[in-house]
Amino acid sequence: MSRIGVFVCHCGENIARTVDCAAVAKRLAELPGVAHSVDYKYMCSDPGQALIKQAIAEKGLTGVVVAACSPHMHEKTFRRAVSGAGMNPHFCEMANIREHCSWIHEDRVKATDKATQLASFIVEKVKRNRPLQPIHIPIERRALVIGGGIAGIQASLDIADGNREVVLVEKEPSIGGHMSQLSETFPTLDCSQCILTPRMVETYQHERIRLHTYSEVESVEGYIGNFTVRIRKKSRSIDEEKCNGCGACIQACPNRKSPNEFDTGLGKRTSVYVPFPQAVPNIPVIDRASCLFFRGRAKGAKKDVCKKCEAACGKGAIAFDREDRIIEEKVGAIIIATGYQLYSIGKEQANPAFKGYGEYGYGTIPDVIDGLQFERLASASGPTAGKILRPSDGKEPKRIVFLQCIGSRDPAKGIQFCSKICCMYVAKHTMLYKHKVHGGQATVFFMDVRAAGKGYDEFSRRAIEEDGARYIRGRVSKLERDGEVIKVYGYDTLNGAPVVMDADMVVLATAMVPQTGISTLAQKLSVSYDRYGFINEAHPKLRPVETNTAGIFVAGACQAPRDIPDSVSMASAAAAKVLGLFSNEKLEREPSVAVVNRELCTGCFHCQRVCPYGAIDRFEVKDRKGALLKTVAEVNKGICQGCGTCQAACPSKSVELEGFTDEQVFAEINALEWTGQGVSDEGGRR
Amino acid sequence: MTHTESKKDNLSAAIRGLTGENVARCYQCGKCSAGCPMSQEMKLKPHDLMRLASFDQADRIFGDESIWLCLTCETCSARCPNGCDPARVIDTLREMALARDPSRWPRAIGAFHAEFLKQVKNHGRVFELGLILGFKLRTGRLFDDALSGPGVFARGKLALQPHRISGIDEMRKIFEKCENVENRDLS
Amino acid sequence: MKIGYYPGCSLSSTGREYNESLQVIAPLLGVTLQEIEDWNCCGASSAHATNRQLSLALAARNLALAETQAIPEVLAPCAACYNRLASARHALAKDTRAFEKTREVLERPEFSNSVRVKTSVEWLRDLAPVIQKKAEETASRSATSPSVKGLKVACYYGCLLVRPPEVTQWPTQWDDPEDPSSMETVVRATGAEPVRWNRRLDCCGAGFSLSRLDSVARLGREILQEAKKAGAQALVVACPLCHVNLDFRQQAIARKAGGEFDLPVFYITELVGLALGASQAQLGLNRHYVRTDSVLERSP
Amino acid sequence: MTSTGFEPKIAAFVCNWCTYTGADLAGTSRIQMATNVRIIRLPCTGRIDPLFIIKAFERGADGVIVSGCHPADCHYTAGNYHARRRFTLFNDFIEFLGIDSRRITFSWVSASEGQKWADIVNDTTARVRELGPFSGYRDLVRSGLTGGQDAGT
Repeated sequence: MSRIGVFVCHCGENIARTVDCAAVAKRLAELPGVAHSVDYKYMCSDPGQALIKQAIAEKGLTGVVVAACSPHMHEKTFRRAVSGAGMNPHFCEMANIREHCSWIHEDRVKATDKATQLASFIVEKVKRNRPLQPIHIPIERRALVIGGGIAGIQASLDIADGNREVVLVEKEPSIGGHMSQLSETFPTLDCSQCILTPRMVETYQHERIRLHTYSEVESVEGYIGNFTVRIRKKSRSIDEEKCNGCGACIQACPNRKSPNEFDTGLGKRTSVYVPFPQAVPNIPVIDRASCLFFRGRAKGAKKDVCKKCEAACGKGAIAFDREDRIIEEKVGAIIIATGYQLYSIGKEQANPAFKGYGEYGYGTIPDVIDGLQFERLASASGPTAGKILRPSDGKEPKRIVFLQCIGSRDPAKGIQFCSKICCMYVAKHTMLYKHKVHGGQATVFFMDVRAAGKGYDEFSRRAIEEDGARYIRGRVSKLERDGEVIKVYGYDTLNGAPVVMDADMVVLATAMVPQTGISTLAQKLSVSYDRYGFINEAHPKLRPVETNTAGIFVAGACQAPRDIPDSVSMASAAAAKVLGLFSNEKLEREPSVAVVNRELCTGCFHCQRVCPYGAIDRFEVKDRKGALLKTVAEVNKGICQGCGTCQAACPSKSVELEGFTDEQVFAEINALEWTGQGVSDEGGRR
Repeated sequence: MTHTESKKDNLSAAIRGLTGENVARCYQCGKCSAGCPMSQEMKLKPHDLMRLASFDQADRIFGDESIWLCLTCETCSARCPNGCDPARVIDTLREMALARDPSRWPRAIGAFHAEFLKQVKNHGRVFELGLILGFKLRTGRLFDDALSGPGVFARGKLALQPHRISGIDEMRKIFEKCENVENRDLS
Repeated sequence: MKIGYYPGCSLSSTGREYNESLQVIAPLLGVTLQEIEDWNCCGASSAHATNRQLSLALAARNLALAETQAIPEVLAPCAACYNRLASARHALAKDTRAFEKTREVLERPEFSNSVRVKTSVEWLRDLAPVIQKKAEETASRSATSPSVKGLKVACYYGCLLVRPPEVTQWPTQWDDPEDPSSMETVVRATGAEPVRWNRRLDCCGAGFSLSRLDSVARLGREILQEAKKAGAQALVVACPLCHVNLDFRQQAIARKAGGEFDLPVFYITELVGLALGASQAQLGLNRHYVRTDSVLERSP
Repeated sequence: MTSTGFEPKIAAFVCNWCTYTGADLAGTSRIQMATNVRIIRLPCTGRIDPLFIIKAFERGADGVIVSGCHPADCHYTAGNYHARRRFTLFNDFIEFLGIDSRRITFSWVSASEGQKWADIVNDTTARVRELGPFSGYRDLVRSGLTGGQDAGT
């Protein structure tokens, strides 16, 4: 027989004003199994909690119901209290008679009836509660960071400096990401390479960072604290152990016509190459698509072609036959930091919802470039050694036009969001241009200048006031190639007149969109993403670097358009979250998870199909001799989040969610019948 | 510019009711006016019309001839980044303007439309010679264009007799029903 | 192969040669044109500018006639007619209220809006392989007749063929509304050479052909100048209104601009007809204001 | 049937993360509403077994509210989708059992929609009051559909 204690809180006047708390306590005392029922002014206060502890000891209570505020408010408080009195905390539950009763009703009689009944539900439930023990999961205290741009680098260094191991995976041959391509950065105009390179080297040399470049995540299994990650190490066709980065192979390579990806196609590179001189690690990679040897082999040439690199290498590091390798790493937390790519105005689109700009020539006009290409032109290490020159004829553009919001804020092209960084980098570009091309005129077509950030607005104003950039408010209807010049058809909405101007070069501030393949990766990690492919954070304000899957975090521009300071902040925040998780040896989880009754389970695996977390495994029931009797469902307690969908779906009622069993819920429903009315005030207390 | 409140002309709501177009969606980027072939001749450019419509400035729109200068080439609507359809809005504004006061129709353009529709109503098809003559009579522009030159006839370009379709009664009925303002739910 | 045919008013007067050339090439391409009986004017360009319900009803009557005459697909060679019929079809499909209202106005409750509308450009584009084959045969047969081979032409789509994309590219996209290529495909099939130029999609102002001559002259001039600059010997159009503006008014436009263009303006059907060996007279080229024979003789 | 003075009893099955919190918000915002609704808290609408609803009617409820997170907002990613699919099927079944489907309200109330919760409570109460008391549950018991689910003390 249950011995339940009921504690009705007045919450000062908050409940007592509309609910007759003493009457509620009195009526509930009448319920079978209620051994003690009292009311008190502030149950959550120290004396209130002491009252509960005392009653548990003195009355030998088996369960506690606190009729007070929302459980979201004080469930933890009261569970801690009963725990202090030696009771399993899961024998304590709350009835919400404040938010769901006293605050929303004025009729004292009706409110008192309702409060009584709400509490009676919980009494019936608590009678059927079971003692639950917190679940402890061991934590593999190493982290995986996906993406070696500035966000991934920062997160890796922070975690490694916090004394935990990091596995950093980067799909390109070098870490550094987009930041390494930039010339100078806003709003300080400091050189991007100068501040980034030391961090890249530090990452490479850190004893607790395991760097896998030219590698991709193949698959992820497991759950918070216990992920198993398979990583594909793509073949560089170079023996990484033997290579000392001397560059002799690059000197020897005769094929110098491949477009240089790092220079956004503006320059050329050899078939064996390092993406840029400061690459980390400084180990070349052979591009098999353009390499003469591999092309010869693909065509079925009888004799090996070229192989000049092999002859030039003093270390014997050229390894044409090396294949991709798959390695496995065990980690306890994952940070996604895969960054962004730029929207292209061409006909071919990564995302079928994106449209491209036919009115700007779909990318076929040679001197219409994007912002990253301009960065490469402006960069001292770029294809023009920092001179702003036209790709078509190498001439210096005397009239340059920048168009903002290309792709961004353009639902007709498939993107509604603001890319956030373009206003700032366009302002920077006009300054760089002015500093490099004296007597040149920069014109910017914009819709709004969004320069919120420390020193940002001052910076963008400087472009106009000091460096003479002309800002025209209006979008451009079309770009036309007219001989050597580009005709720009725009409109000045502030002046109320059409603007048609000739430009020598046009730079498009194209939108920031997630990397191709992000949705595949997100599916491997079972984290959600929005319609553009940006990774969803768990809560837009309060949990900005967590994803909805425990143990997986997000940093940088793969979550939304971000500039460098934002990406670095997010990365450090995610690293702090990971280090927080790793400060425990074991992970404690709420025990409200599903359990399978193996006797009843018929092995239909309906639960497996509906489980949003993939928490249902197959378990083989065997007899003593090891012969298979049947295969049943088993819940992985590390993964289960306690939604109960499996239970509602189970046809044989053999899976139960602890804390919300059928027995408990039906008991609550049954209590609907009991009105609690008509009990005389003289009714005694048991 | 000052916007005088004119609550009784809830223009934006009327446009939305008739076309489903939400003129408030226009974020005034001016791309429509940048590409509009007539924008340099219009006092109120397409984006101005969208702006004024969203502020219910009926008097300023209908007091100007700009809406009549639209050629309905649809460049604005095809390139609007935010999914507005200025061409459709302008068509609707013209229709509203006529419903309010047919005399506001600019003379030449109005004469053309009126004569054109008269042709269709009377014959079922446009009799171009009749259209030209009718237009010229309405505007008094008897001699200012060479479309009446002998070359036109020599080349057999203009039929001398109108063709009347057999379903002409049906046509007239269609016109009567559509010209009935109540039938067009124009506010 | 059979296709419904909606000539539209202009094709019996100012655009006669468009109709004539179409009637010549259709049988050569193995196509029978079935004219919609008792069709009426589509209402362009006045109805939609003044009375939307009227514009829907006028266009819809033709679509309804096609339905009752068991015509599933209609060729509307005039770009303005095409645009009106396609707009109405799109509006009636997307707006149930307008659909019901229009059926009521037409007093044709059986009308189901099921007819598809095609431009002559789309129609010929789909026939391009046939055109090319026949053109090559013709060329090998008679080396003497005027040929369009190598003729440099500027394909002028104008505004209404591809715009607005929601209407013209519905229910299926037949061409890219900002960078179309169908006309060029047809031109290449005839043996002529399309030039790259910048005014393919701009409006010529034909809607103001009678009422605002200065506007029309300005817009026409820009088109003619650009075509000339790009090295075109002739323009190709698929719209009788564009033709009037660019052919008939060319001299007047040139006079205002203080120069001479001398750019013949072909209907796309005429170009195909020439490639298929039809005579200039058959195709109605004698009705043009800017003489066409000079460029035809000039082309090798 | 006369419904003068009839105060319907309505059971509400709500998810812990959206609607329960939304109802909390209605409380903290002091939005007044009908006193007829009794909330039963569950982790997710995905946990709601259609039998809960039938049981509630059997035990004297005159109406039922089922409410969870908006589509795509589920705390558990997809629980509410399963619930929605389940209740689409269930809706056909309920009329078959002789329960007027107007007695059941399915809705989405997020944690920020206190007013919406109050509206649902008031609308459902008014509607069920109009429909009068539900007396058909004894027939249900007799049909045997809910027998054996009685989870007594």
